[in-house]
Amino acid sequence: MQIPHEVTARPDTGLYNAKLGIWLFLASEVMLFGGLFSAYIFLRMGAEDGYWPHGLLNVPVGAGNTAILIASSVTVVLAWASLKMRKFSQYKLWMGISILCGALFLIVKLAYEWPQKFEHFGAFIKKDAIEHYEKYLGNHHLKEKGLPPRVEISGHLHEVEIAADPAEKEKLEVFLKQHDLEAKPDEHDAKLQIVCSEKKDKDGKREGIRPGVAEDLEKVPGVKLIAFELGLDPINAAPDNPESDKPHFLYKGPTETPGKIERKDVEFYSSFAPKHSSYFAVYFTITGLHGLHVLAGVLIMLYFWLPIEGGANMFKRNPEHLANRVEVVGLFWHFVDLVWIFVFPIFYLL
Amino acid sequence: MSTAALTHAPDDNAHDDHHHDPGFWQKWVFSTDHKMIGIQYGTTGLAFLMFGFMLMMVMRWQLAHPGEAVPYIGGLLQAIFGSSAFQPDAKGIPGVLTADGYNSFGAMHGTIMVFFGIVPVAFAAFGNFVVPLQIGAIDMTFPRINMASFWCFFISCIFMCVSFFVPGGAAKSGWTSYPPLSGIADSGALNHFFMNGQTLWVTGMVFNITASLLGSVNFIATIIQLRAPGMTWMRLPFFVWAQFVTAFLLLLAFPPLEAAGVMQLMDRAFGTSFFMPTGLIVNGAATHWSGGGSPILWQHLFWFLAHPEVYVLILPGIGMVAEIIACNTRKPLYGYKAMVGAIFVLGFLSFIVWAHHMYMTGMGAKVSGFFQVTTVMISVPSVILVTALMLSLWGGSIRFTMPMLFATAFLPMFGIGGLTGIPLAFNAVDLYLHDTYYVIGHFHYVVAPGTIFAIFAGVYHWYPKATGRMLNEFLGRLHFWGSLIFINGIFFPMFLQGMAGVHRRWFDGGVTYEQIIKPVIHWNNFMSVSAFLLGAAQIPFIINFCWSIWNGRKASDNPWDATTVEWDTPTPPPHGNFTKEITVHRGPYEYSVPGADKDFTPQTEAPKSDKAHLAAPLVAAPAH
Amino acid sequence: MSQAHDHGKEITPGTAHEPATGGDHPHFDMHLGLYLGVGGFLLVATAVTVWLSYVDFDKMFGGHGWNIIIAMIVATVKVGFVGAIFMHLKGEKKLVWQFLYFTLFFVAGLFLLTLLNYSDPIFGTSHAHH
Amino acid sequence: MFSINKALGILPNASEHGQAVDHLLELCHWFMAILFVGWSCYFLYTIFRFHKSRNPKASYHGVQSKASAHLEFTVVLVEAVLLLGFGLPLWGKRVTGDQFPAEADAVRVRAVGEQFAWNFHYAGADGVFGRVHTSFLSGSNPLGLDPSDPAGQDDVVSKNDLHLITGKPTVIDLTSKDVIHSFSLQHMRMCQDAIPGSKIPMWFRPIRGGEYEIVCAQLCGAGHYAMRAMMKVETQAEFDTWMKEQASLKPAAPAAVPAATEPAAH
Ligand code: HEA
Ligand code: HEA
Ligand code: CUA
Ligand SMILES: [Cu+2]
Repeated sequence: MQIPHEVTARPDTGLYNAKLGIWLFLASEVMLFGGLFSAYIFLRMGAEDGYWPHGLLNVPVGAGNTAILIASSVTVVLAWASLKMRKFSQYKLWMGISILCGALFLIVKLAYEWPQKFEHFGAFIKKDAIEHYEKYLGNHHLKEKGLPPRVEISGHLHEVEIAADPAEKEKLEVFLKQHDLEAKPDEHDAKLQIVCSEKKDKDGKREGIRPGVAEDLEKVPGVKLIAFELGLDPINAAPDNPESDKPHFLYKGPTETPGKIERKDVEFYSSFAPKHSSYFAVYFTITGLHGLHVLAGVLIMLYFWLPIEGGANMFKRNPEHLANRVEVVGLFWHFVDLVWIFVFPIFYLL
Repeated sequence: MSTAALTHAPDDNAHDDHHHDPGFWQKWVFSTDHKMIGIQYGTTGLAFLMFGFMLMMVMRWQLAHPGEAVPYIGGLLQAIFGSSAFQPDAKGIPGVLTADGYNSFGAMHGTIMVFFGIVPVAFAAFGNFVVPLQIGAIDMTFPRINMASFWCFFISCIFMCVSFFVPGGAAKSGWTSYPPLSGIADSGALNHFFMNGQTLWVTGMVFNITASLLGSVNFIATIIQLRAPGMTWMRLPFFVWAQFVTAFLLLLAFPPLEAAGVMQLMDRAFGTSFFMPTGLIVNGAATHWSGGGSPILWQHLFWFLAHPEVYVLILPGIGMVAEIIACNTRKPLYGYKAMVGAIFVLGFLSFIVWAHHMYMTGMGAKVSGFFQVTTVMISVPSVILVTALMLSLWGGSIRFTMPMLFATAFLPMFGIGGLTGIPLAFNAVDLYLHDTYYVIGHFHYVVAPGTIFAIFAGVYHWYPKATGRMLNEFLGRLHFWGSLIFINGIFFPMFLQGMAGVHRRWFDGGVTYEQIIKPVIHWNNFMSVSAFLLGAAQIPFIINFCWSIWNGRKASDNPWDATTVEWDTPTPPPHGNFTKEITVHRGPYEYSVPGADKDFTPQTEAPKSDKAHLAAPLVAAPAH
Repeated sequence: MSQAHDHGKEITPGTAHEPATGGDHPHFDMHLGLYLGVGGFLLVATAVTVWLSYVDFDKMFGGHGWNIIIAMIVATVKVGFVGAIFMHLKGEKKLVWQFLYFTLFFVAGLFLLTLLNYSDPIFGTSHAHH
Repeated sequence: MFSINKALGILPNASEHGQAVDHLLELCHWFMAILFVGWSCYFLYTIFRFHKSRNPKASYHGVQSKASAHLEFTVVLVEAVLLLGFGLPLWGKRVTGDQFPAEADAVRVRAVGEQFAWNFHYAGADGVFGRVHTSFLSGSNPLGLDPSDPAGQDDVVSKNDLHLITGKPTVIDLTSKDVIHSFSLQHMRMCQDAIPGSKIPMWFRPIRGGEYEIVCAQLCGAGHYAMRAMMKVETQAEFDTWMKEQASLKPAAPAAVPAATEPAAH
């Protein structure tokens, strides 16, 4: 039993089955990403001044990843064209490069870009406390220049100041131990206040506390967060510096300039995780879903590259069929590339 | 992922099928045969229809007897669903539905009926079983994707079923799952971050949507690529057209809800605030969301799917009814081409009416006006479809076989449901009727005595093809008259209650609202009794369905003397469907052709002479 | 274009069948340059996008959101090339284009109508988003 | 005259624009009834007349007349009239700015939904609403009125008890603390969602005094079914007395109660 039009086109449509299928599938993908992008627009338009961050992502890395995807798109077409010309070794080469590019893209994303975000700490300041933090926010300066105000202070979390109920101290100690944190009594009020910071590394440099730990700390019974101490991001370290009015081209990590924020002045704080703000929510959702597509593409291309039946070995039996399959996965791959072409400016540049 | 399946779909598996019979697993479970997948979808879907109905019967008991334990099975229910859904009454008798339990059952009734009952049966089951046969194809274009679709659906079923048994019970924010309610439901420290009703609901929906997408790609590709020689577009049976448009609705409307589902999953599992606005105060305490999201965004994305979805619920039904009417009036459909046009217009318009569910969210004058206009417009193609079906009866020689009984009853029932949609379309009027039982009555008339009747009609019509046996007529008639009478007994009073201001999702049947409920409270009991009797009327059907598989009267290959191609196969059709080359020579409904020797001329029958050929004006349309 | 040669005839199932594509070789060779050229163009366009994002167009033209509009125009041009050349939409079958037309129509609807929600609220409505 | 609305048991109307709404609904119902009855007669006749026992041989050509085209055209026409003649103008009147009552001659109320009650907030004698902020919320200060704001001192707050004045336009600003509720005044033919994070006004002019139930028309949790409030439409004099009463009943200052002691009503 053989389904018709698997390899050759049906005359009245001019398409073979899988090609028709992939275009239908891509139509639904357009609607899927369309839904996500319209959510992006909806949330961004609704965001108040200061709540939509700019320039937090690493532009050169993002641009590099864009280039990687574009290159892989070129190589996928070349792989297909090679098959059409029945040049098998060229096909293996181009397809191999495409796979590597896809994998590289994922590695950059998962091993570098995302983890960096999770280390970062940001706190939105309550409206009525914004004035107190003028030295980190520089809103007077921004107002003079006609720029939107800042409401967030960010950087690396170095210390958390807590007040602990002596009766529940045991639970706190267990928690600190579990998270490999050190507690030292605060000099002002040795009885209750504790300042905890993570152990220093070999070179004696302070690594900082993972922001998630601060959130968990708040859930420990009897513990109340008093303040955060950070190594500030460049914009908060020197808010009046005109350099900071615009996003930097090259990413600049947090400085060693210390900053202190009182918990009671904070509306919401977290690491730069999805829950941090609408921006990161959309950023992680779209890039995550896009990443899943890249992963799928890589796996399928690998399947057609490996010398197995249904994969590259098909060349001997029915090269046209293999070419069709590669064309189809190519279409998918270009679509993934195409989504990224929008993602890059939207999240990295604007 | 699905591209993987798309690209290495069919070819290789095909060869081995030739040589040996597939084993048990391959034949019955991991089958790639469209007929088996259709049957799998059908039985799962029917089971869910029954389950959804049972949930509703429990709810109807509560509406009629608020605070009283469910008789006979109360203890059992409490043992099964746990103490979040059922509590003992004052005297300690177990089995009183709680408010949370009621909301949970209501949300799951809606979800199950729509996404796990009607769509799997009307679209996936009948579509899978009938469409390839009707267009003369040996299978779907992508048989393995077809199988993947079913198993993806099956996974979603598991999520939904499991969700009843996690602490806190199944999702309880309505089938619409509006945030922030759905965001705060079952969340927080006391609940598992994943194993809670609402999260399982969203996850299940994501799988369900994926299954539908895989299915719809397959349907469209099959109808475009695998029509038999001579099966031109205008020779397609109307059912195939209905499935074609439905598949497009699913393909393009579902992804935005998938996006929304992913976002809600993010909100629930990773604490994002896509749909959570700033500054929520729940039970007097501030919440732990960053805020900045919009609950309205969910509504837009949800209804962008859910309006086209309601046509997904009805179009396959209309398609089946059209087939059955043509066959049992023994004459061609009236206005076949106009119907095809209308169904396309309907599909198209259904994408731009969604906000008529959101008139009271505070949309602006222009937006609201726009949706009001499109909503009124969409009734026009519906009227064309109904009119064509009604006029098709004229001049027929109507045989009231079982399928025909249900198909004829479908017409006025759908009429009532559709007509009551008209006042809702006008936004000023909808502000009065919104969320009342008038709306509940409106859509149940369309889906219950509408689509469910169409499904029943379809089951009676194609059961012989699938099993080789006829269903019993006597039990069938019992089923029909019971269903027709009692279903109206449930749903007609809803309009009276709705006009009187009774609102939906009232767990106590409205007794809190003394003023509003007083004149209409007596209906509660009447409707509930009707619901139980409707349940009883399904028993003959269930018996009939199961008993006839082995004991029914043997069916011939073409028991209804029908013209369409599916009847040109052996009964039941073998793997590969046809035993001969199929070529189509004429339109789908060549019944009672003047001068022909019998009152039906199958599509595949070669023209005997030029004269017979000329006498088939419906074939006139050239290939597309 | 690639299917131009096999009108009508079906491949017999399972046989190793080599359609007569031999004549097409130069045809594909010709395209190699094109593919590389487009790839190069896309890389340059990426650099341009980055550069444009550091130019303050709002100051230049007055108004609001110019940078977004310009970046989207550049992205659309890039996507156009990917679609036309890599996905060979240029010269693609009518059917594929039909799918695309109405898909794009519906996404556009999805975008516009959610946007309208902000541009046209009932008087006096306010959304406190933070 | 016979009215289908009445036969179906519609609630009495108590607002000015409600008359137009009812009129439109009545027209719709007539249109639907005529279509349904007409089709039903045809339908019953057809299935009787063309039963196979009475008509053993079907006609291949069936209906030949153009009746269906005329019928469909009529339906379109009637719908167009309903839409252009009634629906759109009515809606236009409801939502264009120039119809919106001037602040001076309207009763202004803020309504804040919460699980599961409605809080109403009147500006009091000075006509200025006091400042509200979530940080002041407590069981006894369900609106979060700022105790230090002088404008708020004379404000009147009531729970589930809305008072309006016959004949005077009313503007209600709706919002919610927790989830979406919907403020449905069936007798006023009005319904508007209360959405957390948004403030949305609705307006109407009550024309008939009486006591009416207010329904929450959006699923909002386990207590949704019991989120009932009452609306009293009364004379100016009655209204003033009620206001005075409320003002005198008020505890000295909401701030006297420490914040967040008791949770909001459950
Ligand atoms: C299959 C399902 C289905 C179908 C086909 C329809 C069809 C229509 N629906 Fe319905 N609708 C729902 C399912 C459906 N709906 C559901 C599920 C909801 C509620 C969701 C929720 O809130 O939970 C809903 C809610 C709903 C609302 C929102 C109400 C509210 O929440 O306030 C509105 C408002 O405009 C509306 C309008 C319409 C209109 C104008 C049609 C039109 O398409 C109807 C056109 C049809 C006709 C005009 C009939 C033609 C018939 C004749 C001409 C006569 C025939 C007579 C005889 C045979 C005797 N529907
Ligand atoms: C397709 C959709 C569908 C269908 C078919 C039904 C069918 C029915 N519904 Fe439901 N309903 C909804 C969709 C549907 N409903 C939705 C979306 C809601 C809103 C939920 C919400 O508030 O969020 C709702 C809400 C709803 C309410 C309002 C609850 C409330 O707001 O408080 C009520 C009240 O009576 C109700 C009743 C019924 C009844 C009595 C049926 C009966 O017609 C059921 C009849 C069923 C059958 C006749 C099935 C028979 C089949 C078998 C027995 C199978 C046999 C099996 C084998 C042979 C294997 N439904
Ligand atoms: Cu509040 Cu329902
Ligand atoms: Cu709708």
